[in-house]
Amino acid sequence: MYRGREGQWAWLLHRLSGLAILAYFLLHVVSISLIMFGEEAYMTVHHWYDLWPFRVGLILVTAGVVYHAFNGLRIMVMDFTGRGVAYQRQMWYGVMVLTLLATAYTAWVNIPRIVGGY
Amino acid sequence: MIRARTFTDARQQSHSNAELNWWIFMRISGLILVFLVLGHIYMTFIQVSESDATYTAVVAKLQNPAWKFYDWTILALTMLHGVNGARYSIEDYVRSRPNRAWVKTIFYTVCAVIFTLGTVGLFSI
Amino acid sequence: MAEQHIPLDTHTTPPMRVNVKILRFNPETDKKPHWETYPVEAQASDRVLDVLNYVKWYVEPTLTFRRSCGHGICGSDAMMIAGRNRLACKVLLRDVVKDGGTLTVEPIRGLKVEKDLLVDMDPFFDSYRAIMPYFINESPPPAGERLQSPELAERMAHSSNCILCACCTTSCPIFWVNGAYLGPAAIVQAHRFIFDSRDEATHQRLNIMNQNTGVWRCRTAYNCTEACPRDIPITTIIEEVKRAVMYQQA
Amino acid sequence: MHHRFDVLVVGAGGAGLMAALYAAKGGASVACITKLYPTRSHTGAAQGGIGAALGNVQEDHWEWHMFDTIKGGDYLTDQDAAEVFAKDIIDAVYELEHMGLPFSRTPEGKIAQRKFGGHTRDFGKAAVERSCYAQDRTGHMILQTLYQQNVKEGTNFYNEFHVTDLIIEEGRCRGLVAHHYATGEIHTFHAKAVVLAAGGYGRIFKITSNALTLTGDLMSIYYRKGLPLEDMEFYQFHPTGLAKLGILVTEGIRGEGGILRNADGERFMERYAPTIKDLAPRDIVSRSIITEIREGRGVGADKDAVHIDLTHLPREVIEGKLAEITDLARTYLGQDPVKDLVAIQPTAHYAMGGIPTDINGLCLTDGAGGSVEGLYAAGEQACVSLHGANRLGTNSLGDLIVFGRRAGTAAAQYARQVEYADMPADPERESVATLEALRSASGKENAAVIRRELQESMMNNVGIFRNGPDMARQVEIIRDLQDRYRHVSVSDPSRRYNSELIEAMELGFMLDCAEAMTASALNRTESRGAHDREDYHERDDANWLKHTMAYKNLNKPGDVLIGYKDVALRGYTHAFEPKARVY
Repeated sequence: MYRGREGQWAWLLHRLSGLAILAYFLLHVVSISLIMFGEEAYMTVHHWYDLWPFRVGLILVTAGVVYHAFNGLRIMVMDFTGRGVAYQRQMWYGVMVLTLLATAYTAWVNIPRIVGGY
Repeated sequence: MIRARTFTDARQQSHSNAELNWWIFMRISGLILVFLVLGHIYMTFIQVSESDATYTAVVAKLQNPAWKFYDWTILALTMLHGVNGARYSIEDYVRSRPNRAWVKTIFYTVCAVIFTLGTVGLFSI
Repeated sequence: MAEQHIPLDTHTTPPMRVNVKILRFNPETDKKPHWETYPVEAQASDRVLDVLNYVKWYVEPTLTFRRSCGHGICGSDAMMIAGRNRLACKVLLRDVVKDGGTLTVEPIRGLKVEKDLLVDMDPFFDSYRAIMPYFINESPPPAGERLQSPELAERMAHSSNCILCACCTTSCPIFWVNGAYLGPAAIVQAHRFIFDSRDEATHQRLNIMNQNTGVWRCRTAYNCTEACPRDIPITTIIEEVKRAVMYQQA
Repeated sequence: MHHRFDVLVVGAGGAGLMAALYAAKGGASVACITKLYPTRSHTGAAQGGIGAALGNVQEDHWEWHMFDTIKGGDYLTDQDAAEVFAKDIIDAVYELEHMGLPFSRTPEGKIAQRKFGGHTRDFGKAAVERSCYAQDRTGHMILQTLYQQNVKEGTNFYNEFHVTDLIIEEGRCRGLVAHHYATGEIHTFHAKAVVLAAGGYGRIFKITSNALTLTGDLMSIYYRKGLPLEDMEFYQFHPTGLAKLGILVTEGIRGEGGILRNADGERFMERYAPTIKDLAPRDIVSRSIITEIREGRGVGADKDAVHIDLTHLPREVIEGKLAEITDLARTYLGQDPVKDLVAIQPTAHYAMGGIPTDINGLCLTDGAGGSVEGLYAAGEQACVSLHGANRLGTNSLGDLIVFGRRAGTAAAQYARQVEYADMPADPERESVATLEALRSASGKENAAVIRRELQESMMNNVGIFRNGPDMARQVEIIRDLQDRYRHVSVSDPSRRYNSELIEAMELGFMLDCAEAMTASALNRTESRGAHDREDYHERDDANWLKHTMAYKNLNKPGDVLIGYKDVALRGYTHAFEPKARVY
């Protein structure tokens, strides 16, 4: 394992979250597009989403999206301003804080629903 | 092989701005998607429960052309952004040219099919 | 025969005991690299290079690595020390290991290991050559120097500082998996000419940087910047080149 | 493996790259053979600058530079070489600039210049800004720039090839033999002309600013053929090496205003060189430092160093113009020049002597004008003799550029005029024999131990202050080490990248250089420039205004024959009478 610092982990997480989001997104598009085959097909698949692993997974997807979004903004600041590179580390910690907050909020909203079963 | 070993190789390979354009596209599309996707997630998953996205609710929402456009923009931009991002990964990790070619072909095909499916689904309502 | 144990440096504080764990590989006998550990007594202020030399000279003469100047200017002894790329002559023992601890030393990554800590540098220098690493100005020079303001000279102060040690390129996660990327070092070298007000081949160099193997492969992982023993702000430099390519094409 | 090129250059430092570049520009097919990778050469360690009378900052003339060089060399400098040098270097510096070298600049955009030890205006009146610099990494920039130009010219590089033998027959050099580090194979290189530019041999000393690879290989190979080495007794100790490590601290640090202080905080150079104080030539400053240390005014745990004080300089100067050395002091000593005094001590630095050459780099075989056809030398390896008994700071980089260029040009010119001379039937025979002898030696001696004993004894007995009895003892020590060297064992049997074999071979070269140096130093019963004898304290122009030529006695191992060569006391247009050397 190369002992890289923040930048390496920021890059790795960005790449992994991106690939994960893409995988989720492709599934999501497939499942939504079942809508054209009528209500029954759509709802059959859609009910799976009520299963708790999917609900928890959705929280993780949210976390991934939030990280990818904010780290993407960090990358843009780095790319288009000279100053951004100098503060990349601080910005990454900012991204992590935002990600954690957003994930916590999502979890806080969704966990009662998961536990409550609706 | 994309390897430039001499200046001549490099020059031969540098005739297009494709990589530059993609690089810019990733940033612009990313910036737009930040708002669109976070909005989408908030509206469909956080504000309401995912289980509320019933057939009726989705169909009702998509009757509105504005939402149709909103969702299709997400679909198209995410598709391009995501597929290009995955292409970066493939080019980084799949080193042999033949392997890279068929991995890319399969991947692009799958994505194109799904994109078509999504578009048709969106506009068939 | 001289004494078996020769402390590296005996003049100040009591020595520290360190286990030096080296990833070794002999192409003539080994199929794969393997770890070997050598207990060493040394001063905290010794360089890692001193420790390697000690092992080579008095314990295991077959240990092979490159070294020359011994103070971070020639760039021969780039290796992965305690998990990071550094020059063995520019790292003091006290900064990477505690008394009684273990210090790992491995070859730099992404280049073929030829023997022990020594790697094949040719692909690295090939990338260097690909960026036209030489000053180009075909107009006849004046009798004296070509004038250049201190401010313009300052623009290349960082990139001209590169010693081609390969610490940056071989710390790049993209270069590890795909040697087709020219790598940070080659981009730094290109920057030195692109931002030289006297050079006339800016356009050609930006074209090279604009290809698939050039700057766009940089994913800003910052390992290069962290690894550079000359403190060159490499990522900043690569970003400057990216912007220069963008503005040129705009 | 057999190769053939018009011109071969051995060494890829400043002199070698310059020679290769000019040989290529002269239309020759050129190969550069280096035991490292090209940008690894020790030219890169030179920090301060390259002296040339451009007059960008202050009025300056090449005649002043010529005078300073001769006076700095304690009048042992060949004045024709000094004149050619002082004139040529101006043009050569502009040429480096035209090759893209990123010099520091004056506000008007010209090449910036600063003061340096021994460089004066108006024949010694006051210090002058003559050193053209690129921050404090001038050597690094020169090395990079010249390598870049060679890439442009398409020079063939043979990296990590150790030259093991020169092929000289019937007074003509026909090529050379080299060991390929990567494969262990012996390659022969057939050539019309060969330029030797493989650098110095500072590693024979314990404390040195020299790279681990500077082991005098080519000097020794030349010397083993019964050919002379000139002025080997003159070895420069740079006054400011980082304490214990010997890593070079540029003289530019004093050029920018740094002050040497002893344990009492006294600016002791005021006593030794009242006019130019800390900017006196290196030999004088080194001796002053050692005198202070001997008289108990040293600093540090062992009281064997003195301080260099920069704390009165602005932070921008220290971190800008002296960035390199600031970094070194912080890295290795944990001392920050901005607020701390940095501990320094003299360090073995530069060989004034070497392979004798004429003004075009042609290698000489005696003091009477004999030469080896087709063999040239330049840089620290060579003795033109530009530096005489002591080199001035910045003149080493100047030497590389001016005489590297002349040697390359002369080699290409010679190559155009002649056909290839035949190689002997088995040119590699001796090299193979030497290497096989090392590989198969059955002895128990460890090369590293012998090397360490050589380095320590040379430091003690043939260091900054010398005397007859110590040096006579050193002659015996070297003989003893040479005997033990014959029993060195190489335990690594591998062919590929056998660094143990290479180090053992290099030790043999180092022993030869030490032998020639000690014999030359013992023979010269006077003090001149860097050669300072406690038992012969005065300069003796009546008997010793001549160059030493040391020959290996091929009939008696360990014995050195001494000859002499006249000093050129006139240049082409100027001549400077030897005078007492005070600053």
